[in-house]
Amino acid sequence: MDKHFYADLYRTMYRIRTFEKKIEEFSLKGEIPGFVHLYIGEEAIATGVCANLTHQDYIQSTHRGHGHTIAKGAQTDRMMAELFGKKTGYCKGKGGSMHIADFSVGMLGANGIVGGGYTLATGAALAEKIKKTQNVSVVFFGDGASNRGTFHEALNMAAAWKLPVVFVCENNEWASTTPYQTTTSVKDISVRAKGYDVPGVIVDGNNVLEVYEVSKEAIDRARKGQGPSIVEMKTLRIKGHYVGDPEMYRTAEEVQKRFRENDPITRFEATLLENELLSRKEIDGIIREIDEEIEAAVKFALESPFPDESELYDDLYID
Amino acid sequence: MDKHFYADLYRTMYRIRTFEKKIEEFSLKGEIPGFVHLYIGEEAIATGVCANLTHQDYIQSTHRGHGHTIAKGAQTDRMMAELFGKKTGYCKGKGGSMHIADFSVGMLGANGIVGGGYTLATGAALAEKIKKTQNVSVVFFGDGASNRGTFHEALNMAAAWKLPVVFVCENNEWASTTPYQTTTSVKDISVRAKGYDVPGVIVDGNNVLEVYEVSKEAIDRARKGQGPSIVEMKTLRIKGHYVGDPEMYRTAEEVQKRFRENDPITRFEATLLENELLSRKEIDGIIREIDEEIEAAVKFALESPFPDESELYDDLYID
Amino acid sequence: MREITFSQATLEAMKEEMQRDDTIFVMGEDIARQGGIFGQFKGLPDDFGTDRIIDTPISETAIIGSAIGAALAGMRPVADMHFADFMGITMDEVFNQMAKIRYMFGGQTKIPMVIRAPDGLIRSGAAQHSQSIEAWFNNIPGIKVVAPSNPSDAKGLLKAAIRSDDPIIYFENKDLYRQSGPVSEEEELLVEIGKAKVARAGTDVTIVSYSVMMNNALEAAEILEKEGYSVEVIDLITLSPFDEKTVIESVKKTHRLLIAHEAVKKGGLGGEVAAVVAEEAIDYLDAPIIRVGAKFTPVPFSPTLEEAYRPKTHEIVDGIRSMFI
Amino acid sequence: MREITFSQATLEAMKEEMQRDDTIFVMGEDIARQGGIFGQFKGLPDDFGTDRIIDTPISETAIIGSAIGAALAGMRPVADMHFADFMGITMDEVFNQMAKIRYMFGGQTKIPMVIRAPDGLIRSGAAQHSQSIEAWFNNIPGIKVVAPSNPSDAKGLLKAAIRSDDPIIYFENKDLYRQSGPVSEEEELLVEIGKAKVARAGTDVTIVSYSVMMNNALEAAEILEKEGYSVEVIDLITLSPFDEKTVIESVKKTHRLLIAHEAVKKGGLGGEVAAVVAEEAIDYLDAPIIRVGAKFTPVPFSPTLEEAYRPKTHEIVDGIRSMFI
Ligand SMILES: Cc1ncc(C[n+]2csc(CCOP(=O)(O)OP(=O)(O)O)c2C)c(N)n1
Ligand SMILES: Cc1ncc(C[n+]2csc(CCOP(=O)(O)OP(=O)(O)O)c2C)c(N)n1
Ligand SMILES: [Mg+2]
Ligand SMILES: [Mg+2]
Repeated sequence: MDKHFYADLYRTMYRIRTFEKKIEEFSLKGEIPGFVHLYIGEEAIATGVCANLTHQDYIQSTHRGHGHTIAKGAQTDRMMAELFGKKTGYCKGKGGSMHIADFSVGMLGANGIVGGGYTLATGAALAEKIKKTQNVSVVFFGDGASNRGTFHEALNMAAAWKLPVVFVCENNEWASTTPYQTTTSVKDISVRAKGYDVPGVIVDGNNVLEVYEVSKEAIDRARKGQGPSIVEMKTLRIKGHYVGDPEMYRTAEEVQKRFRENDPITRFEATLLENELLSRKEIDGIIREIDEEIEAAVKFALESPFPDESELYDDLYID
Repeated sequence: MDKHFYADLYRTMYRIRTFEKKIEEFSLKGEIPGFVHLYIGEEAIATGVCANLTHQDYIQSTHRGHGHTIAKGAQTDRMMAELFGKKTGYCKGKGGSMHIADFSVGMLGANGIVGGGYTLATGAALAEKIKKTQNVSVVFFGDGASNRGTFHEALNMAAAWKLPVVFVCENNEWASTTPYQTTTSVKDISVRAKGYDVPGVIVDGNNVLEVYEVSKEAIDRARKGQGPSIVEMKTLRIKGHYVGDPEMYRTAEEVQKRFRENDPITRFEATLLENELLSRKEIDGIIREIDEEIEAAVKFALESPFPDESELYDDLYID
Repeated sequence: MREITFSQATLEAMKEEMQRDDTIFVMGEDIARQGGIFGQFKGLPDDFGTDRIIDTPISETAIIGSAIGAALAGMRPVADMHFADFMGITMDEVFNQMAKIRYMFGGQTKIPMVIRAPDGLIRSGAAQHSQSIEAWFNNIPGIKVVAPSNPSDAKGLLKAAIRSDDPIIYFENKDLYRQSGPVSEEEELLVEIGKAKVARAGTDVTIVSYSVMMNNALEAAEILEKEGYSVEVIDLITLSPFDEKTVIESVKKTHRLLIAHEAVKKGGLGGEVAAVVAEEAIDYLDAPIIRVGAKFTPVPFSPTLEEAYRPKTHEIVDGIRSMFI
Repeated sequence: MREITFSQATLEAMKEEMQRDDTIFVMGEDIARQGGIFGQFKGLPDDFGTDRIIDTPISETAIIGSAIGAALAGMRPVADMHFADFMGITMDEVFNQMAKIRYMFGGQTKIPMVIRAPDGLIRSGAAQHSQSIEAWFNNIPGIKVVAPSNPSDAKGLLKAAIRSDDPIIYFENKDLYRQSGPVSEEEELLVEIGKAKVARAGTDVTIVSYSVMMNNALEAAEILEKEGYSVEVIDLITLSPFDEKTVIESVKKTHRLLIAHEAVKKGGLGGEVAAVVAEEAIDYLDAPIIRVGAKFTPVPFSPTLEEAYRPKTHEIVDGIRSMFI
């Protein structure tokens, strides 16, 4: 792996973090409308997984989808504009945080329906199989989402037909206010792989290199026509479920402590420096670059117009 | 086990077989309206499982539900009347074959929706848990039904909360025209138990004593508050999917051959005689008794009136 | 009379009924630890324990299906849907099981359960968290559908729904939760299911509405009153099967009808109300029937578009004015 | 012209379109080995292989969801629902994904897919295998809903649906499959989506109908013709959004309207048709609007009750007669 590889991983993670911090700030100020779910603390997952994908590959995302969208290659200015509800956003302001998508890079959409993405990703994989390409499709899902029936229907279909789709579980221990273990019959979501005769593996989801390596295996397997896998990323939801969540169901100290010890960006930075993969200067360069990019994205969003009422009926039907 | 136990098992299996043959006859003649799915060849399953249940326990059945209904203790005359669409039937003619039920014996209903019963059975089990009784609930389901999302949602909920419900899979190798292995990612449905951290066992579904013993363990476990299990009964669908199925997707000879070798009633009869558990005479007595019962049931059904048009709105709302 | 919020009113209803009858329990996502996204279950676990206030997995088919099964086993479950938008997931359980079990089994059993479904627009909730889908259920025999428009009815109607032996869908509008209003402290505050209410009497025109749109209907009536029109406003309360008699009687008196709801106009409940009147009382009508409802698009995210989508008071006012030209 | 059955007509449509465009594929339960429960897919695997005619697991959410996903990846999927009754299972995929994806993503993509849904009464199919549920979808923007009433339209409409870039639900009535009728052999037999057809011209009264109930409508028209009434019969063909213009123009001419469908009357599509006319053309009406539809109960099993439930030709005839008293 060369410098660019590491720099790209770092850049993506830091881009997500910086984007999310801005979103949090403007959301708390009430300038971003609607529900916003932040990806802070889980950046290594989207980054490491998507580093294995091209724009011809697909991802299906969740309600917590900004990180996936960025990692798949979307531009932060058009994303920011979308979140502000502006006409220049990816969805012309019709989608917002829970419905952001960039089809030009194979990002098939965030989804406000928890567990809504499994079957769609499976269908995209089916399409690629019928078309006989090597493209794959990845579906991100939470621990909570793993209890939706769509998980079962999609994974069984994908496994029975050996479709090129990878199921990436972001086990952040919480589903909204509910600790996943109180509603989920297994500790490791990945053991569910056994019920479909597919591989299921556990990954430290806060270690971007491990995420990259292990998801690479699953993705390569899919590309080779060997079917789906479950890759379970162990992580923790650092922020409230949504911006503004009073989080009365857990203690902030505990969460902050674990975050300090296990921030995926801090950890990666340490690895980079320790192993002399990137220099401090190089890292600072990236930080500067991204800070500027995100500032520009905010400016773009703020200066963009809201959609006009006359656009209401646009994009409803084609024919 | 005393004589009565064996006699009861034999009686139930033979009652189901005789009932089904009559149904087939009248259905082919066009005298029984609607879709009819026969349980011939699978009698050992309902019989062996329900021998562990009281009328305070519940079962949820399928589209192929006559056997379950009989095994749970319903009367064949009122069943027959229901299948003929008569007013004296269990459902006053409103339900028919796919919607037969006898709540007085804990038979909560056949179901025209494949996989529709899992969550209902789980709910009945939840109720018993809240009420702190020892009653259990059993859901029968096919190999084909095992791919419905409701399987996953119900079993996870039942396992997470240790509800007293047993999942009995009737793996008869076929889901309508489709061999289950072409659409199901695992050979043994029971391995799916691993994804919920519950026991999953395989049983020779054409051996009524084995069915009884193994389902007893699962049912006792549920009664003791230790949660759900999957019990997979291996069997074969002998008849067409429904009465009138041209069965163009498989060869009748192969099926008949396997049936001859593995008819659960013939096998049980041999066991009974070999081990001197019942005498030939005793068996013949049961046969005579049941033949008469079913003739009487047919007579009852034929002589009963159809519901009157004026009953259309009955039983829609209570308040 | 004391004033409490709509949300508190539903909370009181739950408490009183759960105290009265221990076969009642509630289940849904994030209701126990958090008390519901809108505070509508707050504190219930303290009174009734987590055996009766149950946080479920994200498994909507199991939530509704197991509520049905529990009802079959003698309980009176209340199932919370989190957002009405998620009811699509459970439609099979709702329309093929819950609605039909009693009927198709010939009355052998009953399904005394309530589905609570928070619906309607909420500031930029967007396409999947803002919908009003009540119209689907009008075509489904075997269910009753209700929707209160104020705190007092919210309480009385929820109590009545819980006591009913029929399966009931209780749509509660998300924007109404914070709204306050007088609610009697009388324990037997019950709103009759199946009966509409004349919320404001008038003689020149009838507005039929329900849920959050009642605010607009009453506001429109005020505005029109000042212009000299006497407006009768009917709150349907029960949406399916709805109280045809009260609507028809009103129209026979006023000779004019406007129906307003927040749901999409096309294919909405307004069509059914209009059709009943066009069948039963067309000769009494002195003007076209007018329907006011949301535009025929998914709910857009951006505030400007959401505002364009939303049905508004002035549409009611303009509609009625046009009837008198 | 040669006569073929409705079922064969759909088969021809599939064949011709699949030959023309290799991004089209079909999936559903029991369609490849068996050819569909009504023979509507018979022989297709011989022509197109089991890569394009796919037997699925009993996983309705995955069938519809993966069709949507495949559409996003550039295919034109046709998903068979086996029985329309099972669409409840997939409602979330249908209304929260299929209907909204193009709109909520700002037109970035399209969903050129067709859901084929066999509906309607079939001899004692009972509560869960007999339903007509089209009314639900009228309130859902982003989908188009069509339903042919004869073999020729079955073919032309299915071809048009497959070619459309919008997501379409194609309801095909189970009782119509065996019905024969003339079907042109012209390859470009296409029925325009969004447009109703005057199936029979008349001047005294308009019947609006669709799907299997068109048989009753035309039969009623014959009967009434003999009594001296000139009956115009409109076949909606597209049920959502339906062709309001053709309906309104007809009513403006005939001054009388009856709507007939096999679905439950209450909350049915007839309400929407009636409401549009009551809004747009009430002054032209010389009689109450009448709706004919099934009774407000789940579909009962027993033949006597099923017959009582079913809407009948004589109800149309009697309804129209009553308009002239
Ligand atoms: C079908 C559905 N049910 C419920 C919700 C409400 N909801 C939104 S996010 C969420 C928790 C999701 O938890 P998880 O899948 O673990 O993802 P995380 O938020 O932890 O990333 C819930 C219950 C929803 N949006 N969709
Ligand atoms: C939800 C649903 N999908 C499809 C069907 C149609 N259908 C009825 S029975 C059946 C096959 C069921 O197979 P299995 O579960 O193995 O039960 P078996 O018939 O073998 O007893 C199918 C596809 C249905 N009734 N319900
Ligand atoms: Mg989580
Ligand atoms: Mg089977």
